[in-house]
Amino acid sequence: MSAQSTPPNQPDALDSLTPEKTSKILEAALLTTQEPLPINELRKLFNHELSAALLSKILEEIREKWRDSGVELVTVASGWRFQTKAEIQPYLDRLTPQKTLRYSRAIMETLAIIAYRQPVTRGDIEEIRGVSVSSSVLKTLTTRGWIEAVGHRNVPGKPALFATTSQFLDDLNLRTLEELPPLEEMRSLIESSDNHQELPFSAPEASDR
Amino acid sequence: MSAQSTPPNQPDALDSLTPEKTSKILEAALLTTQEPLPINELRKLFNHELSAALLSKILEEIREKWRDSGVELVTVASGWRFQTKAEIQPYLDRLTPQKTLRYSRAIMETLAIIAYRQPVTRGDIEEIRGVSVSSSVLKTLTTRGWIEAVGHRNVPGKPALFATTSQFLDDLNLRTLEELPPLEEMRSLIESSDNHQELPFSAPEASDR
Amino acid sequence: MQPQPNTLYSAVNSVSDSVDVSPIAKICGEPLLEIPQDLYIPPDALEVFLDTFQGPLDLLLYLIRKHNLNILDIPMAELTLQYMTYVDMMRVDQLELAAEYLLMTALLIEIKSRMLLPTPKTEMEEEHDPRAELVRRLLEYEQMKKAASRLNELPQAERDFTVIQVWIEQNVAEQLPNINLDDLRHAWTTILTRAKVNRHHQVKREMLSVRAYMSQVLRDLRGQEQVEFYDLFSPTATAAEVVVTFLAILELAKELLLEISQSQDFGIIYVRSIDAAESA
Repeated sequence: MSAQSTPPNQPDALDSLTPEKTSKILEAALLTTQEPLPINELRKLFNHELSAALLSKILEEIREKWRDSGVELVTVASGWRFQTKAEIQPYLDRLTPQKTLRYSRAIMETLAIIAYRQPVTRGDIEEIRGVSVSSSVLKTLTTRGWIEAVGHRNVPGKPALFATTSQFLDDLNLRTLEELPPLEEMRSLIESSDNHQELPFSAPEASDR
Repeated sequence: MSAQSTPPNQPDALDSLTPEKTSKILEAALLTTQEPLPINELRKLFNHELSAALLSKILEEIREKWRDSGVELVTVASGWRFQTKAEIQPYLDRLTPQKTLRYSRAIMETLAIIAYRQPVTRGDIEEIRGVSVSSSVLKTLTTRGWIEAVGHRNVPGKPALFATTSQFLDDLNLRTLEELPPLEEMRSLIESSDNHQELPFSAPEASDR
Repeated sequence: MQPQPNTLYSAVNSVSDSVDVSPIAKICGEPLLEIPQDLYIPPDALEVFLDTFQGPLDLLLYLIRKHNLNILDIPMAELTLQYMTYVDMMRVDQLELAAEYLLMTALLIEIKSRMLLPTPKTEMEEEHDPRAELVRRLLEYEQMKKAASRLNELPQAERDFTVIQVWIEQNVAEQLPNINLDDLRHAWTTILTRAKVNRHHQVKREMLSVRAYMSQVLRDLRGQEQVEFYDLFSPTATAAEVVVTFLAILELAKELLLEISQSQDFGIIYVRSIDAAESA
C-alpha cells in the first residue's frame, strides 16, 4: 500500500545530496519566483538541515557562475533573487511594445498653456481652458518631470506658479522654449479663419486621437 | 518634427550583436516570461532581423547548455519556455507546503472527455460518465484555464460546448492534442463462453477524437 | 472469491494510482478493504461506497471486470430489494445519485426481462441485442476512465514542475506617453480656437522668451531670502538675454510676483520673491 502513498518524486535523503544537486535546487528555486527569497526561506528546501553559511557560500558560487549571462543573482533587502541586467532591458521591451500611449486632451492643453504662458497658476489655466483643471492633471505633468512649481502668486490662497522644466525641453528635443512652434504662426492660422465662418480645425474631439 | 525621446538604453545595432549576446538575450527573454514564447515572438527581440532557423539553432544550443541543471528548456503548444525538472519539484514543494494540486477523479474524467471528445456539452459528459457533472467541476477546469466554452450547440437550451485550451496543452507539456496518450481499445465485456450469439461490439474507435 | 487488496486498489482507484491514495476508509474502526461483490452495499459503508465509485457505470464496470459478473445473471429480484433499501437512505441527501443508481437498476432489469422473452427467429436479426447500448456505454466510459488515468500521469504544471519566471528589473522608467511638438501645437490651437469661438478672446502678441525668463528668475529666487539684482543676470548672457531678463523682472514685479528694493540711492538692489517674503 505504501507504493501508492509516496509521491512519484521523493526528495533525496540529505546524505545523498551532492553539492551539485544542492546548487541545482537552489538555482531552480530562485528562478521560479519573482519574490526575493531570504536565506531562511531557502533553508526550507533542505528541511533546514543545511546551514545558512553553507547556503550563502553556494549562492555566491551561483552568482559567479551567472556573471556573464543576461540575468544576474542579486541580494536585495528581502533576500536573493535573479533579475535581468540593464543591458538586456531594451531587447525585452521589444516583446511588450506599449500601445502608443497618449495623454488626455486635458493634460495636453494644460501642458501647452504652461509652456506658452508660464509661469501660470492653476486658476490661469482654468480661465484659459474654460473648465476646471483636476489635481491629477497637474500631478501627472509634475511626476513626469515636465512642470514644476516655481513660486507662488501673491494673491489670496497663494496659488502655485507652474513653469516647464528643462526635462520638458530635453524630452521634446528642444534647446530653448523659443523653439516651440511660434504663437504668431498659429495666430495667423486662426485669424485667417476669421474670414470664413468655418474654422479650419476639425472638431477637437475627432482630431484628439 | 521628430521629437521622440530616446530610451536610455538603446539596443545595439544588429551588426554588433555577437552570437554570445544573441544567446544571452534569448535566454534572458525566456527566463523572464512565464508564457511560452513562439519563435515569431522571439524574433521581435531582434526586430525580426534574425531568421527563425537561426533562432531555432541557438535555442537548441541553449537547451543543450542547460541539460545538466535543475531547469530545462522545452517546447510546448505555445512556444518555448524554461521549467524545472520533475526531480526538483519535491524540494520546491517544501517552500509552499499547503498547495495541493491533485485533482479528483470526477475532474480528471471530465477533463479527459473534453480533451478526447471535444467539443462537448455538459450533457455529453454526463451521458458518458453516467452521473451528473457538478458545476464546480467545470468551474475548476475553467478557472485553471484548461477548458473554455467555444460555442453553443443549436438545441433547446443552447448548451455551451467545451473544448480544451492551449494553456491545457502548455501545462501538460504537450505541443498538440495528438500528443495526448492514445485512447486504448477496451476488452470486450461479453464473455465468449456466453451461450448467446457473439456480439459484434468493439470499443469506440480510438481515432474518434 | 476474495480479491487481493492490491488488485482491488488498482481496479477501484486506477486514476489515483499515480496519485496519493489513502486506504479506502474505516468503517466503525475497521478499515474497509473490500468492495462489495454484488450490487448490495451495506448501509454503513454507503458513504464510502459513494466516494469510491464515480457512479453506477463505474460500479457496474468494476463488478464485470473484477468479478466476472455476467450482466445477464444478476439476481434481479434480490438486487432490486436491496437497492430499494439504500435508495431510501440515500434519498436524504444524495437524491440525485440515488436516482442514477435506480435508473441503472431499472435498465438492468429491463435488459434481463427482454433477454428472457422468447424472440421469434425472424425478428432476431432486426432487433438489437438489448445489451448493446449498455455495453457500448460501459466501454466508452471505461475508455474515458482509462484516458483520465493516463492524463493524470502526464507531468502537470505546478504539480510536477514549475515554470521559470525571473524578475525583470525595470531600470527604464515606466513607459509613459511621448509627445511631440505637433501634439503641443495641436493642443494649443485647440485652446485658441475654443477661446476665439467662445469668448472672442484677444490673443495678445506674446514675447515667449520673456515668459521663459520669468520662470527662470522665479527659479533663481526660489528658496532664497533675496538675491542681488545683478546676480539674476548670467555673466555669459548676450545683450539680448540681458534685455529679456530685465523685461522678465519688470513683468514679474508688475504681476506682483517679486519685490525690488533698494535701501539707499545707488545702493545694492535686492530682488526677493514676494512668496518668500510673505512666508519668511
